[in-house]
Amino acid sequence: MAELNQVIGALNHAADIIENNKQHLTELDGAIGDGDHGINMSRGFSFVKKTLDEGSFETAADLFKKSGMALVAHVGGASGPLFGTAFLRASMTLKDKTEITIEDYINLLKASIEGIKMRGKSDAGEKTMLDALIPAYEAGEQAVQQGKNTVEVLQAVKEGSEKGLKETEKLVAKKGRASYVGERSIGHQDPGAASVALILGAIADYFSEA
Amino acid sequence: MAELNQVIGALNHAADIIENNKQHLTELDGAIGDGDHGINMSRGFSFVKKTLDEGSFETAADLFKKSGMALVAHVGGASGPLFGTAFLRASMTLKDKTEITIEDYINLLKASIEGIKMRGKSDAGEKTMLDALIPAYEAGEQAVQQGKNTVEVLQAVKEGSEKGLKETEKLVAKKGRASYVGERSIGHQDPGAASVALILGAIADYFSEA
Amino acid sequence: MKKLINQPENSLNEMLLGMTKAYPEYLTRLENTNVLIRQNLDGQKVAVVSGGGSGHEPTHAGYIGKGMLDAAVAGDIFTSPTPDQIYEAIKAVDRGKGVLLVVKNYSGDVMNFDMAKELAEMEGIEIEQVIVNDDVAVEDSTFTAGRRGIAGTVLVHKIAGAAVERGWDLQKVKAVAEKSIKRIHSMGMALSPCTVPSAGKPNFTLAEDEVEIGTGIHGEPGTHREKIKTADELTEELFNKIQADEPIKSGEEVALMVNGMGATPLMELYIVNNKVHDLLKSLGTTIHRTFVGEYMTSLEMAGMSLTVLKLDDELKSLLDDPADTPAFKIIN
Amino acid sequence: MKKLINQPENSLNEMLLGMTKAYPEYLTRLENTNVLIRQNLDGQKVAVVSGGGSGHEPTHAGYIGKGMLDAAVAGDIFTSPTPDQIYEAIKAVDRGKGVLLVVKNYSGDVMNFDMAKELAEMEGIEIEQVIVNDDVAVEDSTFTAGRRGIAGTVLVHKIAGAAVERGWDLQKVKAVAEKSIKRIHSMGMALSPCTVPSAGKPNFTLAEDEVEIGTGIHGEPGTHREKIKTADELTEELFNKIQADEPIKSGEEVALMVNGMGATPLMELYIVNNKVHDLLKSLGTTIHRTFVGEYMTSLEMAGMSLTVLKLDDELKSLLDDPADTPAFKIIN
Ligand SMILES: Nc1ncnc2c1ncn2[C@@H]1O[C@H](COP(=O)(O)OP(=O)(O)O)[C@@H](O)[C@H]1O
Ligand SMILES: Nc1ncnc2c1ncn2[C@@H]1O[C@H](COP(=O)(O)OP(=O)(O)O)[C@@H](O)[C@H]1O
Ligand SMILES: [Mg+2]
Ligand SMILES: [Mg+2]
Ligand SMILES: [Mg+2]
Ligand SMILES: [Mg+2]
Repeated sequence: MAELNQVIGALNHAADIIENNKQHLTELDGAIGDGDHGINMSRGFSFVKKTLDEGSFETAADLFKKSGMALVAHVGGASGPLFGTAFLRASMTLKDKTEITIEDYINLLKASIEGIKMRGKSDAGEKTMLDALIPAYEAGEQAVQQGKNTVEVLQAVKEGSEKGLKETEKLVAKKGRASYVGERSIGHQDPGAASVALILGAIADYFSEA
Repeated sequence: MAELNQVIGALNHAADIIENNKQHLTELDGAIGDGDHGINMSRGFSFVKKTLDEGSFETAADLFKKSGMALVAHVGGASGPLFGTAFLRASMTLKDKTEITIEDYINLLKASIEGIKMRGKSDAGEKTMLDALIPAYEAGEQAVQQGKNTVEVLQAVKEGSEKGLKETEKLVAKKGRASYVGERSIGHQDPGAASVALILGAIADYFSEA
Repeated sequence: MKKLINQPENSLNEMLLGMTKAYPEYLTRLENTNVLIRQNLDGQKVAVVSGGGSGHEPTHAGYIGKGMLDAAVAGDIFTSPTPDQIYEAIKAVDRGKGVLLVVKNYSGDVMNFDMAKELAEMEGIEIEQVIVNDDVAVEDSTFTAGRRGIAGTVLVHKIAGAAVERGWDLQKVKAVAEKSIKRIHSMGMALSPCTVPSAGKPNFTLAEDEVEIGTGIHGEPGTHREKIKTADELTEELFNKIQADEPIKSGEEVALMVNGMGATPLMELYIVNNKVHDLLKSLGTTIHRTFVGEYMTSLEMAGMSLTVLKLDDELKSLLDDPADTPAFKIIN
Repeated sequence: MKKLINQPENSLNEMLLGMTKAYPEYLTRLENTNVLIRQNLDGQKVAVVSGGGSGHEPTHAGYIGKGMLDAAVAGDIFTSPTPDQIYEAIKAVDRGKGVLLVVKNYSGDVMNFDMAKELAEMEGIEIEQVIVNDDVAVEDSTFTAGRRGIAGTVLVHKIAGAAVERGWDLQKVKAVAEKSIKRIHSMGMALSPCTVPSAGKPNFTLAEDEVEIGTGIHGEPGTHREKIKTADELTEELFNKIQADEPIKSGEEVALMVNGMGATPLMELYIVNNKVHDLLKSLGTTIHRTFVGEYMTSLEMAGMSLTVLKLDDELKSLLDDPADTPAFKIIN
């Protein structure tokens, strides 16, 4: 699926998309949280870009680890340790690979989910980033099973995340700040889930345009 | 001109007029001061009413003294000691009189002016209550010289105060809080002068309607 | 948005510079971090470290000093600081006797402090953590993130810091901090929202006759909204919520905090204090100490929170111990 | 107008009740008055009495205690207290060694304190008065009421109170208070107005991009209005006005106060403090002590004032003397 420079390209593209959606993410967080999610993600991903720009990476694991550390150190808030942990867990699945296959990608999503669950003490259905990530993973996994090609699988992941994101509107938040507004969180999308959908969407778009 | 019960009636009427103009006085003070003049005067004159209601007075001096003490103790701000001193000085001119003539009234205005100048270290032309009180006194004094009758003199006093008040618009405040806004005080009437005009007007009206 | 700031992205740094310049006798900045640490760390004592998002000043760095905190880690406005920063703070103040982390119960704070704790433990630093969750506005349930930590946290700093000054060991300091947490209950409300500079506009809006009840300290909406009432009625409403959660009984002794959220005139806080005292007195409660002022704010939000700490002899005497920090002093 | 109050006409009384309930160890209320006096007046010392309109909290009663005030007389909001009240305060705290009145230069305050002074003198009480006029925004000229007294007054309380604790006599206390007044210069600005409860609406309005420069502490408009600038620029503008009035020279030592007007987040005050320190340092000045916080407020006005006190050895050591009041503590 991708060599290291393509992975870098895809992550850079994801960072740009996050930057372009900073305002939107912040507004989502404003409705049910404290209105900083876009700011946090944009700050964090600008450091990912910096890391990708300035670093040289031996392996995909190295690349994900350093990106994850940038997220941990610069996003802050709840999403920092969660996205950071997701990247670090992803890194652990990649070992000394210098190329990523579509199966690697699906595996890495699974590991990310486990990392987030552990760090966040959270699970599906609590109106968090997991509610975009889990359906994304499941859709991707299914597409692989069905023998779809890379671009199709990436597309399935993207659509899974977007569907999941849409579904978060119906959920009552049970984790994170949004849980404090209780029932009032219904009718709003979860900002962390929106970030997941943007990132996975950007990755899919990057490879389908390539 | 007036027996004690008429003096009481006139002061009560003045207190009512102040009460009715509370908002207006406060707005004048808001423009160039701290926006409490109407509140101060209404509070103070409500205690004058209480004093007039509950007290029994041997002499006009006693009546003015107790009213003045009520003003000193309840108006507060700059206008409290000034109107209070005015009443106390007025009281001193009346000694053991039980009736007030129009000449007494003019004398009492003069003594009030001196009291305010002493207490406020102020003079004509500084955009204060003096700028209504001095022309009022001068107009009354002139009317007496011209042999006008009581109602005419009271009317002259009233008109003098109103003319003086109008003229304060052109002045730069040099005393009181309004002096802090300097040139910006031009174009606004002085609230203390407005109170003077209301009080002297109420007294004139009381006796011309009687 | 009208604020006394320069570039929003420089506010945190400039604030920290402003604090170090104001209080050189109390605190100093750890180079290349957003960590302020106590000047002249004395003795072989346990260290107390707290921190969280900024915008709550004087929380946290205002409580650095004798009898309270040894270090405060500042995140961006309303954003938890990151593990690397917390880890630097821990390393800087550990004197071999271990470190107590006082964390407010927000997912972000808890996770970032957790990660820092893991880093410190890998370095062999003895470390414990207490999570403050005094806000009774939020349901406490295993199905939620649990209750938030709000203004009562300042009293936890005080208790833990006093225990440290007495030379207690880490486990004992942790135990008494946890005991105090169980006995602290708070509830807040807002008359107006606040604006995070980088967001540029408030997070929620209220009509001229509305108040928000059950707000936290990050400008987030509360549990519900209602028509404005008198100070006495609002105070009683917040107080009843605390009282329903953890009944205050006759004969008990408490410490009381009436905390302003940032824009509320002190005059109004005293009016509120007048009412809470009457309510507590009518329950037969003794008020041992009262704190009225801005202890944990939300930028320029108008509103207040009430905090009640049920005392026992130990907590009472720890609360009364001397403290000397920029924003909290107890003189004996 | 959204406020935590009950009936506007009860606010003053309820605030005073709230203060006495919060600080029973510091102060008590003189029956049937709006006067708070120090608990346990000790020794045969000179007494220091201050007061003025309310709405400036913690000024004045927050400074009652060891090393500052013996009594504070509270007028209605932004309205000078009346002579009878001031007279009661004087009588209550005079211990035969005389009383110093610290008065801010407002026509109302000056005249009401004058009348009270006359009443007290008639009773044979030895009494002196100092008039604080630190506000450089206002022209000082014999053709005006002169300069206003603003936040710098708190430092006069501190100096006079310390002199009293040292056992100085009335004339010496007065002399050092007057020396400090000559050396204190302040300048303020507002980002938003405030609303006196009984008036119900603000005294002036500002556009979203305007600030008011040279404001006093009663919600009155300032000397002029301008477009909002950065915190650094506004700070420099205020500082330059002070500096133009009374140049601060290299080698001089000063105390600095960055005072919040009521609604300004402490974060912003620290950002301002950062800049003032840089400006003072660039002049070669040493900053001996810095006070950042809400010392003299205007209800919920947003904005700040800067105060610079030029020290000499005597003032420095008086400033450093211990103080223990609800709102101002110096621990040695
Ligand atoms: N315990 C958790 N598990 C998973 N995701 C969480 C958890 N807590 C918060 N989140 C995610 O984090 C997002 C909020 O992130 P952000 O606004 O950056 O941090 P904060 O809430 O600290 O301000 C939420 O929308 C949610 O998706
Ligand atoms: N020194 C003075 N001499 C004469 N009148 C004065 C003086 N100072 C103030 N005044 C009057 O007092 C009025 C303001 O009174 P008020 O608003 O009640 O008090 P304050 O200014 O203390 O708020 C002014 O409009 C002016 O007429
Ligand atoms: Mg958020
Ligand atoms: Mg006025
Ligand atoms: Mg946040
Ligand atoms: Mg006034």
